[in-house]
Formats: sequence, structure tokens, C-alpha cells
Amino acid sequence: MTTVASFNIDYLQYLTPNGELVGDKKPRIATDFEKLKSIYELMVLTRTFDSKAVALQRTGKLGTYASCLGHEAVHIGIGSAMAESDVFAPMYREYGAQFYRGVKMSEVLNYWGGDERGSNFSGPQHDFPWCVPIATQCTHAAGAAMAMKLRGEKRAAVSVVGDGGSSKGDFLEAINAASAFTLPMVLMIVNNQWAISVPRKKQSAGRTLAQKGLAGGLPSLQVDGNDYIAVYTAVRAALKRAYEGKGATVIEAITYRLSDHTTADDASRYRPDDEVENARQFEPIKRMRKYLMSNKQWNEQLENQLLETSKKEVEEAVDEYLSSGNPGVASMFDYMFADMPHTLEAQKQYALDLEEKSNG
Amino acid sequence: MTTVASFNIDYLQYLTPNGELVGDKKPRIATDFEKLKSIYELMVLTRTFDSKAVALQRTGKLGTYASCLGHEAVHIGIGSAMAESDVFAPMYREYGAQFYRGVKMSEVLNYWGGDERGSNFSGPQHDFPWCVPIATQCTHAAGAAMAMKLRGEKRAAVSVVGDGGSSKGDFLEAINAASAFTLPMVLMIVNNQWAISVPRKKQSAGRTLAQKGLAGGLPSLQVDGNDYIAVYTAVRAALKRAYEGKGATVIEAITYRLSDHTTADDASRYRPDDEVENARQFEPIKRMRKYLMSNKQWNEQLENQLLETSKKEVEEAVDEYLSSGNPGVASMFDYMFADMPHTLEAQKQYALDLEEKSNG
Amino acid sequence: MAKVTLVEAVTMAMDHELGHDKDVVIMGEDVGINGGVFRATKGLAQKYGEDRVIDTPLAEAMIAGMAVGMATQGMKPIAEAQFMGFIYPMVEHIVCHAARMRNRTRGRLTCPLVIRAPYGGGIHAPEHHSESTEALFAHIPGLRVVIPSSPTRAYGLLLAAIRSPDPVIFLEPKRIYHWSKEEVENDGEEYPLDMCYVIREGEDVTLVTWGAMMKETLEAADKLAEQGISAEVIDVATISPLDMDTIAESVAKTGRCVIVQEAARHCSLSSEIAANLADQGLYDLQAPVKRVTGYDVIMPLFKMEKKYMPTTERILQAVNQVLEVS
Amino acid sequence: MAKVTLVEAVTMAMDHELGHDKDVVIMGEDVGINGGVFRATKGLAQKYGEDRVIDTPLAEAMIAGMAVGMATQGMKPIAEAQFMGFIYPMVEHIVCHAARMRNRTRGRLTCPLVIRAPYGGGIHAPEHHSESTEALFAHIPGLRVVIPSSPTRAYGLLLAAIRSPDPVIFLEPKRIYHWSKEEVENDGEEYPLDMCYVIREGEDVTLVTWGAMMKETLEAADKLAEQGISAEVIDVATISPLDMDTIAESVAKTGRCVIVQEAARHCSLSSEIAANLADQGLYDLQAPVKRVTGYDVIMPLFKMEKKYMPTTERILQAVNQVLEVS
Ligand SMILES: Cc1ncc(C[n+]2csc(CCOP(=O)(O)OP(=O)(O)O)c2C)c(N)n1
Ligand SMILES: Cc1ncc(C[n+]2csc(CCOP(=O)(O)OP(=O)(O)O)c2C)c(N)n1
Ligand SMILES: [Mg+2]
Ligand SMILES: [Mg+2]
Repeated sequence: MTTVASFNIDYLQYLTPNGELVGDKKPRIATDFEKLKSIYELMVLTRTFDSKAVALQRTGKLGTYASCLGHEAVHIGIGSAMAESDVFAPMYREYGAQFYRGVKMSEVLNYWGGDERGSNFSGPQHDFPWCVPIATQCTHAAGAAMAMKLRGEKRAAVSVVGDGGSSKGDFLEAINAASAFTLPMVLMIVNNQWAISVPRKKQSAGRTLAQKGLAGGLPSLQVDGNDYIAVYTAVRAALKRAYEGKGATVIEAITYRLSDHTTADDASRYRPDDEVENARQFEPIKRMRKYLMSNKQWNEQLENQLLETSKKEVEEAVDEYLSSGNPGVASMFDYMFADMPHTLEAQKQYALDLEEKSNG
Repeated sequence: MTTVASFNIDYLQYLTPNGELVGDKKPRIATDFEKLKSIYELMVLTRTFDSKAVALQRTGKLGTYASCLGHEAVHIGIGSAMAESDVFAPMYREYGAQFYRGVKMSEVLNYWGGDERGSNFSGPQHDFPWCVPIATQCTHAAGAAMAMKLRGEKRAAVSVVGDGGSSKGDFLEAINAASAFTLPMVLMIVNNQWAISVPRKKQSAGRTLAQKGLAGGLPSLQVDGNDYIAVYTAVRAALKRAYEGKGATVIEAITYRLSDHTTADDASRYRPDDEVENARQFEPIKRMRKYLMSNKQWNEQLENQLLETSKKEVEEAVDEYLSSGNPGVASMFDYMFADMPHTLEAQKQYALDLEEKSNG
Repeated sequence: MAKVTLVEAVTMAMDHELGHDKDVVIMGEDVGINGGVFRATKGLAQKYGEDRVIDTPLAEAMIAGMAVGMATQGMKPIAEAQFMGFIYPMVEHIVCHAARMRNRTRGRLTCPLVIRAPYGGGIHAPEHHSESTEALFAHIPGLRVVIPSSPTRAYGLLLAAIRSPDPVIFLEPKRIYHWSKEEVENDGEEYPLDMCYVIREGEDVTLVTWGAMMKETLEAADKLAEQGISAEVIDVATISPLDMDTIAESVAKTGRCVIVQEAARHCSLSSEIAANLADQGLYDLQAPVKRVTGYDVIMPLFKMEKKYMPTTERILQAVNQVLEVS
Repeated sequence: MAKVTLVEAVTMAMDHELGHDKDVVIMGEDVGINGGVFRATKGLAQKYGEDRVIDTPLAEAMIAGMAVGMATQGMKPIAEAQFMGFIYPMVEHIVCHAARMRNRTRGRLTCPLVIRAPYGGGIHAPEHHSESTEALFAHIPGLRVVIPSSPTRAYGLLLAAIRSPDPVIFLEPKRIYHWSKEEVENDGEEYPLDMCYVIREGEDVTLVTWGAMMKETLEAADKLAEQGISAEVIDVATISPLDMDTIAESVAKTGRCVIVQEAARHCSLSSEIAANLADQGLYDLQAPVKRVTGYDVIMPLFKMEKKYMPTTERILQAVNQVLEVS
């Protein structure tokens, strides 16, 4: 018996739950307080938005909505590590990453408000829309990365999948594709411990989810997903590798879904309250604030200001959303094909006539 | 940065290409010469069958056929390590394993001769038929293993996939299932270096294919797939683990496809001759014969006798196949449902009338 | 005898079979403690244990593949696709294996599994949660495809599906999960799997539908009755294999047929029914066969979904068209 | 100008587009040095390099998913499913993404990809290598589904498919890959993607078909001509969206229609065509619409495949039936 291959999975953390900076080699971002403050502001804005969106749903003004409560560090870590020219392939709750990239809050609301116009969002036009069929975004990202590679561009694609999604063939085939083609991509696993009601341990008996990357021999690691500095640093390094033509990296970010799965879910049916209570200690915003405060970069007054402006910004977005009307009957037909086939023309005419009749 | 998980992939070989026994701890099978002789006989019979099947296809007496030339050790290694009560989920060329389990040569010919009756084969009735949609047999095996587990049986399921098939979602999802449910199964990868015209290195940049099992934290190893003793030993150990409720094992057997992919393929279009020539040195039958001979368990006379009886046995199977007729028009309808719906009754009647008309 | 909704009848049928046949297991995402996102498996994990009602990893190909594997070994898995929009990774196993296992092995191995999936629009659900692609499965030989449109039929048909020695795709019209309550006795009585149901007898026109469109179709029949027009209403229920005889018989009587379907129009079940009328039924037809269907477009997100779905008005319009002809 | 077979015309079209548009790439299993198992990509890897003609790992979901990803980024991937029987792992990406990307993003991202697959029976192939499930894709809104039945149309339609700004499922009837040769000029002239072709004009009956059944249908038309019966033959070619007008016009002229299809019958393209005739075409029909189709069974292994496939005799029989009616 000889050993032909050996692998390790490492774990990266810089910011403890208490907001203390640890680790031997501190990354530059750890003391770039201007950047960290703006990140902190976006984290708070995102959370403000999130709770407003849940409230909108509760009052019948929004459809089912997937909260991002507790994911702010990992999402914004991903978004802020990426270049605009990189391609982002999200699942459905990474608003923090998308806000950083220029997607508007009103657009997120439009999407969950049942309006396709939401996916025609601002920010990098090459980014993928939200992707509900779990893990399929991973092979799309592999395709985008392939396009970059074939065109010789210094760009990368970043996909996000959940702990649940990490079980699905598409994620595993994307790892394999990244390996076979040496693709410039980063495969993020946002492990928030739950896939609706199914706990992480039911997805796999593997010690980590990151080790799924070993299947293709990809560098694979875990990071503290509630630690913005760790996420940013890991994604940044992975992107650098990708730009240099060295291929893909798998990063499992450990975090916790502090909310229900979506507003259509009731997590109390399957999840012990004390687990959630316990997880709150580790949530990302608190530790960032503590870190900034202990470094005299933040204070109560700034905090109150921030809450104020965030609230206002969110209100404006909500107003914009609520006044967006509906896309109209013709819109069901107009985006099916570049050139509308005449069979569809006829159906469109029928629908428009019907609409006119019912209106007039 | 802390290390949270570490993994190794080991490689197992007992019988060198020269037929020498190596390794510190010899398994009992290595000196069970009665067993080894019968295995050797089946290897030779399988090869005799194989070349006859190719010849039948060349003369228009068989459809497309997938040769197993060079795979005799790994296939028979698997088949002979399994208990009859275990469930075998093959791909399409593991005849050696199936012969050991009681499938008849004429049945294999029936299948490739375009007759469904071939898949209603002898041997354990719970075994899966040949599976053309690549890797789907792996999740079937996981299902069979799940059934065993739920029923508390001391049995296991064994699936086989190729180097090509190891890229497909089904194989990777089966690994994940085996991990999540601690299934009694063995996932074999028969790495014969080629998936039709696509070489092993294009499937994955991973150092091994066995490491795909690490995704689920499964024990994963490589064996010399041309070494019957290594294959048998590894599969046996994996089955023992499975019976004990410890879960699944991934075994990558390294071998070489000495033939074209199937009789419909012409490997000379994409594969250098010298690679094949070189691979012949490592083929499994020669080394087994050398080993038996050097241990005075085999000689020229036995060899000639064996070739003779093998040929005769194969001829008999061919006769049986050639005289099997066709399954009849009704058979297209009769196995669709346990209770034939009346719409199908009507179609069947129409087809039978047509047949009668064209015959009479 | 309890008054139950359609989804409760689904639960009742599974409960009955779990209780009576130890080979029956439920598997899928969130079917366990959570009881399913529509509560269709509510209480079953608690009652029968997590070995009978199994939460799986999130991998539909695996779910379908394992269900095939289990079914070949004599179990009777009821696998859930959480929404029909997520059934597609199962398609390879359904088409290449479930539908073919019996035929391929000449009956040596069989595939007595059920795949349940809630389907259809109209509940303000997110993207991919509202489609009706039953025609895809209806086209595949070797599958039974069943769609109940009432609590009673949901119970009887699901029992039959679970007991069926062959694979059944069981699609649940989730818009009417809670529409009406019926007294359903939990007596284990199954319904036949190849029969259309005449829900309401009539003389002037035959309305053929299935699933949630039953609601609008019955509404239309009511309105027609007010106008003195008597509509026969048929629930196709077992959409494959199709009991065309019942439909043809009705059209032979009424001479007129309107088919109502939520799904897109092209190459659908409504096409099949109309095609049969254009052949064996041609001489019975006193008017063109009209189809009231979804458009050949992507099911819109929910702001517009009502504009996509066939309405009572559209049905009445079509009925008027076929009645105008004399 | 060279005389080429259908498969050679396919190669020619891809060659042309690889040469003229650097965004075009081919990807799939064995499409590279090997030139594809049917040699459809023969010589292309050698000519354009392995970055343009890409051998992929064996993973169809990955191939389809990557093709979607590449297409959204402005490339024009031509992905091959080695046989239609192996297209099923692609279904989720085709249905949920390729067909929907433009609509979902209101045109921000589009999906100009082609998925090519050889399909159909009659070549003595192994299990899963002979099916015809074009109806599955025809039912999905947002896809174009195209089937050529001659070298000329293969060339023109494939060019159009590759250039199409929307996804196209391009199914190649492999039984007639080498059936006939035609002079096809490699001039880059594409054919429209929403038009049926009247292959042969006639007065007495309309024969509608597509793909490899064109062979038997034309044979039947020849035999009918010998009997003095003039059959109009239509190649549907673009099966979705469907050019029903051309078919309806023909039936308006002949009053009689026989639809010939290799695929299973239930919920298929033949159903759709007949259904339209039962509606808008009803008053033109002088006889029932007959469909000559595959049975609703699993395509048998090759010993019996000829008994499955519609024959010239079956077509003639159906024509006789519709002609008997007066
Ligand atoms: C293919 C597919 N199957 C099922 C679903 C239904 N579904 C939506 S989210 C979800 C759980 C996802 O869990 P995870 O991947 O951990 O992501 P999280 O929601 O926790 O962020 C499921 C099962 C889906 N959207 N797509
Ligand atoms: C899903 C699927 N895709 C494609 C094919 C066509 N095909 C048959 S065998 C094969 C290559 C398989 O290679 P490998 O897994 O290495 O097994 P080997 O034939 O070498 O034993 C391919 C692509 C198939 N049968 N199924
Ligand atoms: Mg999760
Ligand atoms: Mg191989």
C-alpha cells in the first residue's frame, strides 16, 4: 500500500465573535478602516432592507421572500472581493453581494414582487439573475469562466451554492468542469446549516463541505462566514489565482440562517429556538461593529446616523417598488424570442383583445 | 489557518505485471490456488467469449458490442468478491463479473443482439440489467443499498462506473448519498484510461479519480485493476465494511481498454498504437498465468485444455443465441405495464393484425 | 368520516399505505419533521419514524435514482419533487429507467414507485414554482400520469398509484389544495388508474379538463346552466394512459367539445384529446374543437400570472363559439 | 458544388460558422479529434483547434449548463448530446434556463445556443440510441425545435440555428444521415426557422411528416402517384414554433390529411397538428385526420425495431382510409 495523494482542508478566521483580530499574518484589509466602515454600512443597510422586505411580505405587499439575515458578511465579502468585470452567479439570497455590485434594492423587491423586470437589474450587465433551480448556477458560472478562458480575459466567475445545494449534481459537475478545464472561477458554498428544514448533517457525513472540491483536486478551504475579513481575504486570494490562470478554488463559508428559510417557511416547526439563540452570538454585524469601535472607528452617534439613513434609503426603494405597476400583458410575449414567431403573435393579439375587453 | 481535515489516497497492488507477488501483508486469496485457478479459467473463458462476440459483430451476426478486453481482472475481481445476495449494478461491459454471478453468455449475446430477453438474465434475480445511460446505475445501487439498510439486511450493493462516467452527476450524487445515509455499498471506478475518444486527463485534473469519494468523506483508494488479487482484496474489505454498517467505499481500479470502445468505434482515429502496445504488458491474464506457473499451479497442457473447453463453451452459447429467434410483436406491448391499459390493447391488436397481414 | 381538503386527502392516502405496507416509504426534501412545504406529509415522520419518511440531501437525480433502485428491490417509494419545477433533474431516471425497467427486463425487475409533485400556478409563488408540464410525462410510454381534482379522487387515485406495480407520476394541483372539502372515508378504497370521470352530466357541450382548471370549468358550467345550457364536465384524471372512450362518448352525445388546460398549448394533452376527436370523433363533431389553454410563453411571475391562466370568461367565450355553430 | 449527405451538410454548416464567427464553439463528448461518433464534427478540431471544438468530460448537465453560461456571455456554443437518449440530464438547463433566460431578464441576457442530437431508430443501435422524443422539447415555450430531412435543409436550418439569438434544439434524423446526396452550396445561406416546406405538391391528400419518416412518406407518395393519387408532402422541419398555416392551407386544398411520425403517439407533434385541424381546419376536412405513428411503447431493441417504426404500407393504409371517405 503506497500513498499516492494527500489533501488538507484548512479553516480561516481573522475576526472572532468578540470582534478581536486573530491569526499570524493579518491581511491588509484588516486595517483598511475606510473600506471596513463602508462595508459595515452596507451590512447594516442590507439588514435594514431585509427586515423591511420581510415586513412587506407580512403585510401582503411582497410575495415570498428569502431573507439574508446573518449572511451579511459572507455575501458582502464575496461582492466586495470581486471586480466589476467578474461574473457573479448567485442563488437567491445574496443581496449584499449584489448591492455592492450595483443591483438596486427596488430591483430585488421587484423580483420577489412577481415582476420579471427585477432580473433586468443594474450593476454589471453580465451578471446572472437569481437562480431558483438549486445549484444550476454553478455550471452557468463554469460556462462564463470558460468563455473568459477561451477569450483570454483576466476575469473570473463566482458561483454561490448553499449547504443543501452542495449535494446536487450541478455543483459537483461544476467542480469537475473547473478541474478539467482549469477554469477561472470561485465556487462558494454558503453553509448556513440548513436547507429549509434539512440540517447540514443530513446532506453529507463529510467532515466539511469544502472537501467536495478535492474531487477535482481543487484547493478547498473553510472560512468563518461571519467574519468579513476572512471571507474577503479568501475570495480575493482565490480570484487572484483564477486571474493568473491557475484555476478554481472551493470555499465553504460557515454561517447561520438566522431567519426562516423564506417568508413561506416556519422554522420553529423543525429548528430548536436555542440553536438560533446560540447562533446569534456569532452573527457578523455585531463583531464588525465591536472591531471598528475598539479601533475607535465607530461610535454610537455614527451608528444612529447610519440606521437613520439606511432606513430612509430603504423607504425610497420601497416607494419605487410599490409604484412600479405591472409589466403589462404584452410583456408575457415580447421577450420569448428575438423575432416573435407568428403563432405567438396571434396568441398575443388574443391576449391583448381579451385585456381590452375586460378593461373596457 | 488551522487544518480541520486531512485525507490520503492509497494504492494497492499485490501482483506485478511480471506475476510476482509483492506487498508486506499478503491476503489469504494470494495463496488460495484452487480459487485462483478457477478465477484464471473464468478470465480466459471471458476473453474467449469476448473475441468471439467481436467476430460475430464483424460478420453481421451481432449488433454493436462493447468489448471487455483487458478488464478481466477487475471485472472478475468484483464479481468473485461479492456474495450472491449482494446486488450488482453494472455499466455495460462487466461480463466477467456477471458470468461469475451466473449470467449466461447467450444472454449477453441476446442483449447485444437486440433482444430484451437478454436482460432477463440468469444469476441473482435482483441484479440490475446493463445500464447504458452513463452513471445512472450508481444511484440505483444507492437505492438498493438503502433498501438493504432499511430492512436491516447484511448485504451490499456494488456499482461500476468508468473513468468517463466518474464525471457525471449521478456518480457524484451517489457518493453523497452513500455518505449521507451511511449506505452499504461499494462504488467502483473502472478507469480504463479512455471514455470512447476522451482520455482520462480530460475528465478531471485530479491526481486520482478515487479522490472523488473524499467529497463525502468516504474511504477511497486506488488498486491495480489488472491485478486480480488486489481488486478482490479491496472489494472484499469494502464489502466487509459495508456489512458491518460502516458505510461505503470508493475504489478506483486502474486498467486499460485494450479494444475499441465498442465495435462501432475505431480507436485508431484518436489513440496512438504504441500506447496500446505498451498497455498490453500490464494486462491481467498474462500476469496471473505467470504467477500460477511460477507456483507450479499451471502448465502448458492445462492451458491448452482450457483454451479448448472455453472455445467449446463459447460455441455452445453462440448456437443458443443464434437459435433464439425474435421475441415477437406482442412482446413490444406485453411488458409495458402489469395491467395493459385498453388504449395499448388496441395498439397491440393493430400491430398484430398488421403482422398477420404482412405474413399471410 | 372527516371533511378534508385535497392536500389532506393526499396525506391520508400516504398515511393509510404507510400503515398497511411496510415496503412503502416517503422520501424527498423536507418531507420529514417539517411535513413538506405544503404539509402533505404532515405528521407522518413523527408517526412512522425517519426510516419511513426520509429527508434526503438536496439532489433530485439522486432521489429519483434511489427510488428506482429501491423500487426494483421490492420497496414502494413515494418520492416527492418539492415543486414540479424541480422535477427536471429526475427526468433521466424517469424516462430511461422507471418507465422502462419492466419492459427492459421482461418483468424480472419492476419499478413500483410514485413521484409526487405539486404543480400549476395561481398561488403567487416565486419563479419556477407555477408551471404545468404534465404533457412531458404523458408522452413517455411506460409511465402512468395521474392528476386528481378533488379530495375524493386525490385519496383514491393516490392509493392506487402507491399500489400500482408500475411507476406513476402523481401531480397535485396545488392551487386547489385547499379549495374545497369533501367527506373522504379513510377506507383504503382505491380508484382505477385508467378512467376519466364525468363530474357533471350535460347535453349541449362537453367540457374536458383536469387539475386546478376544474374550478373555472365548473364555474363556467354553472354560468352556462343559468343560461339554460347544459354542459357535461369531464375530469380526465388519468392523463396517461388516457381513457379517450369516456370523452368520445360524451362528445358523441353533445357534438361539441371545449378542452380547458392550464399548460402551454403546443404538443400538450389538449392536443391529444382534440386529435383523437379529429379522427375517430370527426363525424360526431358539430363544431370545431376549441382549446382554452395557457399561452406558449414562460409562465409569468405572479404579477401577471392571472393574465396567463385560462379564466371562466375564456371558457365561456369558447363555449359560445362552439354553440354558435349550428 | 459538392454532393453531400445530410450528416456532411451538418458538418459543412458548422464548418462555415466556425470559420465566420469566432464566438461559435462546438462542445460535447468525442466531438474533438474523433470527430463525433457519427463524424458530424469530422476534421473540425483539426481545422479550428481544440479551443473551438471542445471535448468535454462525460456530464451532460454540465455541458448544457456551461453552454447556457457561455451563451449568456455572448458566445454561441453548439453543444452535442451524443444521442438523443442522453439529452435528459440536459433537460433542467434547457427548460429552466436556456428557454427562459431572455424572458426572465427582459432581454438583458440571452441564450443563443444550439443543442444538436442525432435521434430516431432504424439503425440497429443499442438500447437508448433510437428514441424520438422531440415532442418534449416542442412543448417547452421559448425553445425552437428544428428537424431537417434533407441535406439542403440540414445545411440551411443549422446555419440559422447557430445564428439564432435564441436557443435551438436541432435534432438530426440519423437513419437518413446517409440516405441521399444533394448538391449543397457552402454559401452561408440560411433557411427561415419558422416555416414548413411543401416538398411535393398534390391535390388529393396531404401527407405531413418530418425527420427520417420523410423516406417512407415520399415512397408512399410515389406509390400513390402510380395509382393516380396525387399526394402533397409537407416537411414540418421547424416543429416549434409550428408553421400551421402551410399545413392548414394544404389541407384546405386536399381536404384530407395523414400525419406520419416515428415518435410515440400520445401528446406528440402529430397530436398538435391534428388538433389544429379539428379547430380552424374542421370545415376543410373531408375525412378523419389519420395519424401513422410509433406505438405508445418503449422503442424495442433492434430485433423488433422495424415492427415499431411506421412503414410505407401503414402510410398507404391510412391514406386509403381517408380516401375511402367521400
Ligand atoms: C432543484 C431544486 N430543488 C428544490 C428546490 C426547493 N428549494 C428551494 S431552497 C431549498 C433549500 C436550499 O438550501 P441551501 O442550498 O442550503 O440554501 P439556503 O436556502 O440555505 O441558503 C430547496 C429545497 C429548488 N429551488 N430547486
Ligand atoms: C449519459 C450518457 N451520455 C453519453 C453516452 C454515450 N457513451 C457511451 S459509453 C461512453 C463513454 C464511457 O466511458 P467510460 O465511463 O470511461 O466507460 P468505458 O466505456 O471506458 O468502460 C459514452 C460517452 C451514454 N451512454 N450515456
Ligand atoms: Mg443552507
Ligand atoms: Mg473508460
